[in-house]
Amino acid sequence: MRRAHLLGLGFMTPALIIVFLFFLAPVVLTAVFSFTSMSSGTGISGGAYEINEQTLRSLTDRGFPKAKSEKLGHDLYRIGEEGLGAVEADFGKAFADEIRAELSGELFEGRRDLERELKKLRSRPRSIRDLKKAADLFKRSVLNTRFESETAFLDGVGETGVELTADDQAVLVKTAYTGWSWTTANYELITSMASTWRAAKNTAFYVLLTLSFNVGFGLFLAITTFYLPKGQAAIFRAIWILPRILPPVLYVMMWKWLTWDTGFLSIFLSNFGVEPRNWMLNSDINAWVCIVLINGFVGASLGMILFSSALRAIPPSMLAASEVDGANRWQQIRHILLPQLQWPILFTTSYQTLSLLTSFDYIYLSTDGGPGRSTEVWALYTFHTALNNYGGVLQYGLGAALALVLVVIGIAASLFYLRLFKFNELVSQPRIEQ
Amino acid sequence: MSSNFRSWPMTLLLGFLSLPIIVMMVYLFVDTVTDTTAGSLIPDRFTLEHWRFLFDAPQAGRSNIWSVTLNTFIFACSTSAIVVMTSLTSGYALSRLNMPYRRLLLGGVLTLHAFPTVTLIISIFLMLQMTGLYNSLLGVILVKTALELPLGIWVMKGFYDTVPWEIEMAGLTDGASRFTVWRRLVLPQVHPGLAALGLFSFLAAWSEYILPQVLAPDGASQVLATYLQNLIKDDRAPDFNMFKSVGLFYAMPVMIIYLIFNQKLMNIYGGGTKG
Amino acid sequence: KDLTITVWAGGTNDADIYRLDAIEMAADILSREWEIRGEDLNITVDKKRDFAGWAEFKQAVTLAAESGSAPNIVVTSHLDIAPWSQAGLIVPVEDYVDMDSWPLNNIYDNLMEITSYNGIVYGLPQDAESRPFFFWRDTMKAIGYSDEEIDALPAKVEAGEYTFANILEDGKKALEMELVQPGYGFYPRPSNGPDYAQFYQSFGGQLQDSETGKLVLDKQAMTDFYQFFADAVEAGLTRKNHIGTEWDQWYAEVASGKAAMWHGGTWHYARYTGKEGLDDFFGNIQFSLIPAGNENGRANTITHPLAYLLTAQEDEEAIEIAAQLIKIASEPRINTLHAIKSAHLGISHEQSNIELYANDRWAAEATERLLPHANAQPNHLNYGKFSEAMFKGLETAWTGTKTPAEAVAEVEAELTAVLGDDLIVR
Amino acid sequence: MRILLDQFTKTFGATTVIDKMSLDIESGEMLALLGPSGCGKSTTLFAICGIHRMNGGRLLFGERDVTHLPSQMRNVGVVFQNYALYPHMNAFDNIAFPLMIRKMAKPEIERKVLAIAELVHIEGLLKRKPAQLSGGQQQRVALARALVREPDILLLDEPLANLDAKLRLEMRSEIRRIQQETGISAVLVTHDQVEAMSMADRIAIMDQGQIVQLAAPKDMYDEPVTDFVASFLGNPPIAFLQGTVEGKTIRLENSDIVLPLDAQAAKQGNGTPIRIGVRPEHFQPEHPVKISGKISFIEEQGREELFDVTLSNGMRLRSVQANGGAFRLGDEVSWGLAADKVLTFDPSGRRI
Amino acid sequence: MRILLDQFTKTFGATTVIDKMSLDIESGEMLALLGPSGCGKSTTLFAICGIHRMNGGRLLFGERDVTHLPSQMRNVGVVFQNYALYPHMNAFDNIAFPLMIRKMAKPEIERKVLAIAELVHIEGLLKRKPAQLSGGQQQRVALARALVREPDILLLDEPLANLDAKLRLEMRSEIRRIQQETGISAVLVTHDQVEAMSMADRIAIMDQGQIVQLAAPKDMYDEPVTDFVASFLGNPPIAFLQGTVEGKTIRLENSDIVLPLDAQAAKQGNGTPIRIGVRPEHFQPEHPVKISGKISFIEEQGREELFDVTLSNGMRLRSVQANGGAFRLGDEVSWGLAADKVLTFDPSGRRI
Ligand SMILES: Nc1ncnc2c1ncn2[C@@H]1O[C@H](COP(=O)(O)OP(=O)(O)OP(=O)(O)O)[C@@H](O)[C@H]1O
Ligand SMILES: Nc1ncnc2c1ncn2[C@@H]1O[C@H](COP(=O)(O)OP(=O)(O)OP(=O)(O)O)[C@@H](O)[C@H]1O
Ligand SMILES: [Mg+2]
Ligand SMILES: [Mg+2]
Repeated sequence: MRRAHLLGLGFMTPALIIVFLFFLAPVVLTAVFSFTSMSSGTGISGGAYEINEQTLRSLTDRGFPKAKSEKLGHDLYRIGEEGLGAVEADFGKAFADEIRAELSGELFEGRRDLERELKKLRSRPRSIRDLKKAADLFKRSVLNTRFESETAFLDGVGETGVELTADDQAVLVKTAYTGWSWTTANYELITSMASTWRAAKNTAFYVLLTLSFNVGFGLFLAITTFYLPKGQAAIFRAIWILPRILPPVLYVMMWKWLTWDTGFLSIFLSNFGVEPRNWMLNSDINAWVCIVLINGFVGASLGMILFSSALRAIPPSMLAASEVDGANRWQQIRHILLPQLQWPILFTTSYQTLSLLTSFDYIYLSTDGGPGRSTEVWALYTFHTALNNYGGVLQYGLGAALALVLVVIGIAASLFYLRLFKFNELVSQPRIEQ
Repeated sequence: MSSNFRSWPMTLLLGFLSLPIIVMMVYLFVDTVTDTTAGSLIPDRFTLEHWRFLFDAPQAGRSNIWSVTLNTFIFACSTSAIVVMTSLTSGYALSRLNMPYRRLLLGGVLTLHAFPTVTLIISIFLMLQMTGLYNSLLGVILVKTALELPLGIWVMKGFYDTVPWEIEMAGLTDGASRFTVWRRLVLPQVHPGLAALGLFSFLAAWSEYILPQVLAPDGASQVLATYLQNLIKDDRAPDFNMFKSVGLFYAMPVMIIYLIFNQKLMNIYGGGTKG
Repeated sequence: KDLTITVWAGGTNDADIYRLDAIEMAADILSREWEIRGEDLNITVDKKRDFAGWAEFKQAVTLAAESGSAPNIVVTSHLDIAPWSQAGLIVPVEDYVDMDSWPLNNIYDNLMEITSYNGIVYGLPQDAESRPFFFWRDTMKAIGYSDEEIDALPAKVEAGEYTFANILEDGKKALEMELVQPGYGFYPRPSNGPDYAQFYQSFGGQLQDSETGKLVLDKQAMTDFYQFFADAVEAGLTRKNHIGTEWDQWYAEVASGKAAMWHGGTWHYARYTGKEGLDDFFGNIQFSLIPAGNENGRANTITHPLAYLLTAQEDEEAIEIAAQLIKIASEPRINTLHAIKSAHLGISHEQSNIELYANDRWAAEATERLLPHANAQPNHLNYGKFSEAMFKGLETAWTGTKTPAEAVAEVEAELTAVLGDDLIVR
Repeated sequence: MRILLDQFTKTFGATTVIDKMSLDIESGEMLALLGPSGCGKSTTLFAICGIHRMNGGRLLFGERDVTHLPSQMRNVGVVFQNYALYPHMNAFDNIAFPLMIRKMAKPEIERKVLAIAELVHIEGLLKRKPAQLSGGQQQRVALARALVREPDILLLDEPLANLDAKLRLEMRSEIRRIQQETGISAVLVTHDQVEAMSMADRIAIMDQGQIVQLAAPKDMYDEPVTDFVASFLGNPPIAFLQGTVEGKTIRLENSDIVLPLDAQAAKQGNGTPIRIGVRPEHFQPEHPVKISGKISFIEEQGREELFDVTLSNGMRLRSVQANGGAFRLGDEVSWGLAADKVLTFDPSGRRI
Repeated sequence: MRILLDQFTKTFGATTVIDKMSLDIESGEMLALLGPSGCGKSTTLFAICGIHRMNGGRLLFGERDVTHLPSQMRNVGVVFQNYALYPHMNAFDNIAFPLMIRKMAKPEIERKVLAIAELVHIEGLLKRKPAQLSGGQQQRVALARALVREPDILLLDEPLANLDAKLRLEMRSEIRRIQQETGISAVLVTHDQVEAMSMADRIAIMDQGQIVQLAAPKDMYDEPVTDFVASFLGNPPIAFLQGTVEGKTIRLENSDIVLPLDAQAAKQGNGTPIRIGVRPEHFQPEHPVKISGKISFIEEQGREELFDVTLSNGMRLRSVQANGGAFRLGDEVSWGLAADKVLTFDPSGRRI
């Protein structure tokens, strides 16, 4: 390998590591997760095996023999030698002897009852926790016990004396497992749920509308400031770059201040007899207008920067030429400026399409999808599903599947744009051949 | 501009359209130091009490504004520094060096450039957890860096592309190695890009909300974005003017950067807009 | 011995600060106890409550627990017990404290029930509340109710004599007489919450099948429930786009009589009389159970207590001390501080013997009028999904996107898809 | 059409670039504006076509005062230095643009564009975009665009600056031919003296916003009014010798070399410092007034050779000879001046 | 030092730009590479200095094979077309850069830089940044930088392309002087024939990656091996006439005009189509072999005039005359050819 190769790869390494860790690996993980039933109920790292009331009911539903499940459902504590030996080892002979004397051979249904008996003993451990531990040593059932591994679980079940057929065992293990499992259900859900379709529709609507605003208004800003004297142009550009650089939280807060029913608009308009109202959330239409404006201003800033620099690159003599040729301002814009902006417009369009598809901060902070989910876009829907909802049940698996849809769309779109931008022409060969 | 067109109609129109932003900004300043009776737009007395939050001890269960500010600074500065340094080398490699898989890498950067990773946040959480960086500022910094990096690399590549090849060739024939050429001759030519990118990634990190909120909810690594948002969301919270004061405090560095480096910021795509 | 105990509380405002402070007080007591026993215990309580909302809080807890850095104690909805215990994020309280001892043995049994899952006590109730129905007295008077009739309303509601049909009727009257603006006849909560399960119950819906423990979708009840909202919108009582109204705005409006009828929570009392400046609560507002919807249902209210939960930790001793702390924090005196300050209801019998509590008219009346009829939402692994789906369905019917019947059909489809075996459709 | 610039003043902010300049261009004439970079040539052109507003003075086209008329209404055709073709339009559309702006009918436009395209010999290239055209072709498209709407006046701002030598030669004659055929008044801005001399009817030499001399090319070459003009015209450039008047002769500085002066110059008092300028073609072996020196530089230029001859006092004379074959670097030579062609200047640079 | 390119081949991807070209440059010689745009001049330079790797062939500096040596180790000084000065360093640092890279001691660097700065006359400008220097000054800084570390070889890639005519003239002699004083071998790439002829010891004319002719300037001008070379050199350019051999004469196409041929050309069989090339200085009123036509174009060039004479068959001849004063456009003239100087070419363009 040539020296420049090594230098090049060396130069790329930091970026490659970061991109690998926080982009590529997550993409792969997302793909994996999307085929699991992972949620905050199953945990991410894996589950345990446990039989409880809920499991017992499910077992019956799944055709597990009722007799056996009833047996498994008994929470039994028997004072026997085995337990006494353990108590003696852990808590001393005095306690063990006392238990032997008072309770030997007794059977308790549930730990609480045993605990109460133990509490009466004189040589009981002082800590309530130890008392409970001691009680546990007499446990002769598996109900409500968490086993970390399948074998431990089956051993435990075996000790209760419940005989299992292979079928029974399979059902039991499956039902008792609290962790996640592999499934394609997420994708079935996505296609079958009305809410995903609504999110998809919202997304299309949002992207289309905001994009048109971004590009249209960005163009408008770039062109108008282009015609203004230097000083004025600088001031307006400065004003319009603000939405992009102000922190979203603050920026959205200012919008809320503007649109809330006690906000600027309401107060201002009340002078003209308009009822105060929440201009942002008053209706779907208002919400959409706000969303589009909030995001649109931000996007227009970017458009303005890009378009302005493209306009600055137009040789002044070309403008002079068109004026000498008799073009008025509109004709100049139409025939000279706009055609020059073809590439920047295309670039902005593609870049913004993807950004709009996948980012949701501003919606999250402003309407959070409301009113009534009417502004909930796919990315936000994904976020809500996977990480952020009132019920607190975070469906990682479903969320991942939803995210993966976006990833796929994003990559497909990027590839399309790469072609559109004639990527091959962009990668010119280095002119130094070392 | 040319003498053939009048500019005042444009000025009027733009001025009118800019009103929302101007109004927001003006009131952002005014409201932090005044009180206004409900239902009125004209402040009726000057006060500094909305700024109490700077000095009062934080309420129980809330973070101290100064430590939050410090966190935000660390977050923004480190992100900016890492993004800039990484983009500086990667951008150069992609722009100028012969290396295997160059096309692939370049295409990859372009794809990522257009593809924010926010949607992958669950898996990112997992990566952080595996590396033990969840709930730490460092984790958020790295993730934010990864998010900003493609843009950074692309911008820097654009700037490198504008450096004349002849300068490098001259350097080589003058006896310098590729590395020396990069460090001594090429780097000084991409200053504008460096400044713009540094500022932009600083601002981006300074403003970031979702990542810290999800990836570092702990009070110890809270940043101003989450601090402010939590304040706003508190449904029995005090006055709006205090939010604005916190907001203004939060935006202060942004405004300062913006006032001083306005022109530099506009440079961000100076390296060429195609792609 | 030095120990840091971290407590996170969701959805907590300044008024609810005793959720955290109580732990600090408990820590003080506990270390004194140790001192007397001759041991040295120095507990630092690390309190955090600045979360943007419930969603963010739960997300933070879940992820932190996943990564092994969970706080020791979380104060959260009892509904989280099911999923979190299943995932092993939390441990049963009963494994660490003596449930027969003071003050635990004084806590209302039904609350204890609510913080249990699969028969195991996972958390200790932190507070209780209830979600009443409110009437604005002046408006009611203006449409023809006498003071006595208004005073008797709660009883009528309880007896099932005043139902949602009457609400529609009275709302329309108020509207016709222009006592309230359109959309302010009936002014419900603007976001999802347990409140909506109450309406479902009002129309005869049942949330969980007591036999099998499965969730229940009662299509008839659900349709009637949705229909009521569709009717309310139709009649102009309720705004079509009401959902998502800012809470600030909402509070200000109901506390100033802009709405004729609405529903809320017992803790609203603190807000109305506090920030919103409604000095004479009882003179202006009447409250009752949520009325019955029709003959199928009954008047009811839901209590949605928060609970102290213990998270799984490496350090057993830390869990144990945390358990001691929440136990001490459940002392009637300490809990009363929270109850009165935040206008919640008490958790134990003895609280009514504490002057602060007993002298508070609101606490006393609300406890008496509401708590006996209160039930809770089921601790079920998938109840969150059920609740979300139910509310989504309500939204579509409410906003007129779909008819109530269609909305219910969609809910049914979605719930069967998501819950499968765990659902009984009636 | 006649163009009259009367007391034209132009300022950019605080700096006055052109101060009360007057210029009168006759109908059908091609006038070349020649001058060093930054002297105000383009500024003058921009004022004539209305891109810049005038800060003072008047501009008349024929009898019409157009001082305050916007560009769009002046009917001036301009060919810009870099042609300023619209890169996104093909040649046809570029040429058609001024007509389209006037909302002329399609067939009419087509007819006119084809006619003008034929005139500048680009009939076959109309479908191409500017990027696909060579410099010379682009130049012709620009010319066609300027001519197509039959302007009253044609302005050319360094139209040949970007072309290589061969193409330049062709283009010169092409432009001149078209201008003469259409009989339009034209102003040609250039910094190339050969171009100015070969194309224009008259040349105006500008310096620092002022016209220094306005004359026909040959007159200007032979009779420059200042040393600035003399040094500006001629390739290889004129060589200057410094000296003082001694009777009817000039004694070169630091030397004994004495050269005869013409009558006019000889009128200066003895001891007056003066400069004489000798063009390379007037310093040849066969000329009468001999002067000796050493050949210090030889440059082969194909059909001719250029010699630098350094005199004993270090001054240099330049000579260009078609068949100088025999001379070598370092040779001592004694070549002659064509004394009657020598130009004399006073210390301020004015021609005597 | 002698430079030997042996069978040099260069391909870019699929296209072969230079195919097995050989070139031998003598020690101390300045060789000009002349050719149309895209013929491979820069490519050849880049191969010599090691910026491009060679796809075939060898490169020797003196006796040393440097084919695979990286740029950094070749010790070649290069002056690029746009000078490629380091814009962030002042002139001194620019010149000092190659020495600094070698970790030369500070005082030593200073001494060397000052010496070379003096050589190129920029002692006073060393503190300035490139942006504050004029084109000519930049050029000298670039030259100084290339020379300061005493390279074995100096490569100049169109070093004068960006300068205006006057400065160019000065710079030519300057570069030549320095090259001769330092006695370094140099390769000059240019597309300007005057530049090549005036500066170089020998000229190599390239076309499509091949060397067409390699000779001293005068020889090349007088004895071009192809019509391509003939047309490439000379300003105004040579004019070609098409015709067929008739005994010892050529009959021009579509006419009765018959001109004598030299012995060599006359050997071609009757009826063979050939072309003759006539340089403008060989078509003059006083030359013997008269040929008549009409003056179709006159261009005033200061000290000379250029005439186009169109013959009866439409072909054109060019003449340049110092004192052509009397002739007018449209005059019928009968001027003469210097028959012995006329060049004849076969149809493939080869010189006969
Ligand atoms: N917009 C402007 N603002 C300030 N000064 C200007 C402006 N345009 C031109 N100038 C100055 O006016 C003077 C004349 O400029 P102009 O372009 O007319 O020169 P020019 O003769 O065309 O030169 P060149 O041959 O270099 O094109 C120059 O000194 C230039 O710096
Ligand atoms: N990197 C490259 N990839 C492909 N083709 C190239 C590359 N560099 C040069 N060429 C081609 O090689 C040929 C020779 O190029 P070169 O730059 O040597 O020409 P040149 O003689 O210097 O021309 P000019 O006078 O225009 O500078 C040209 O046809 C050019 O298109
Ligand atoms: Mg100019
Ligand atoms: Mg080249």
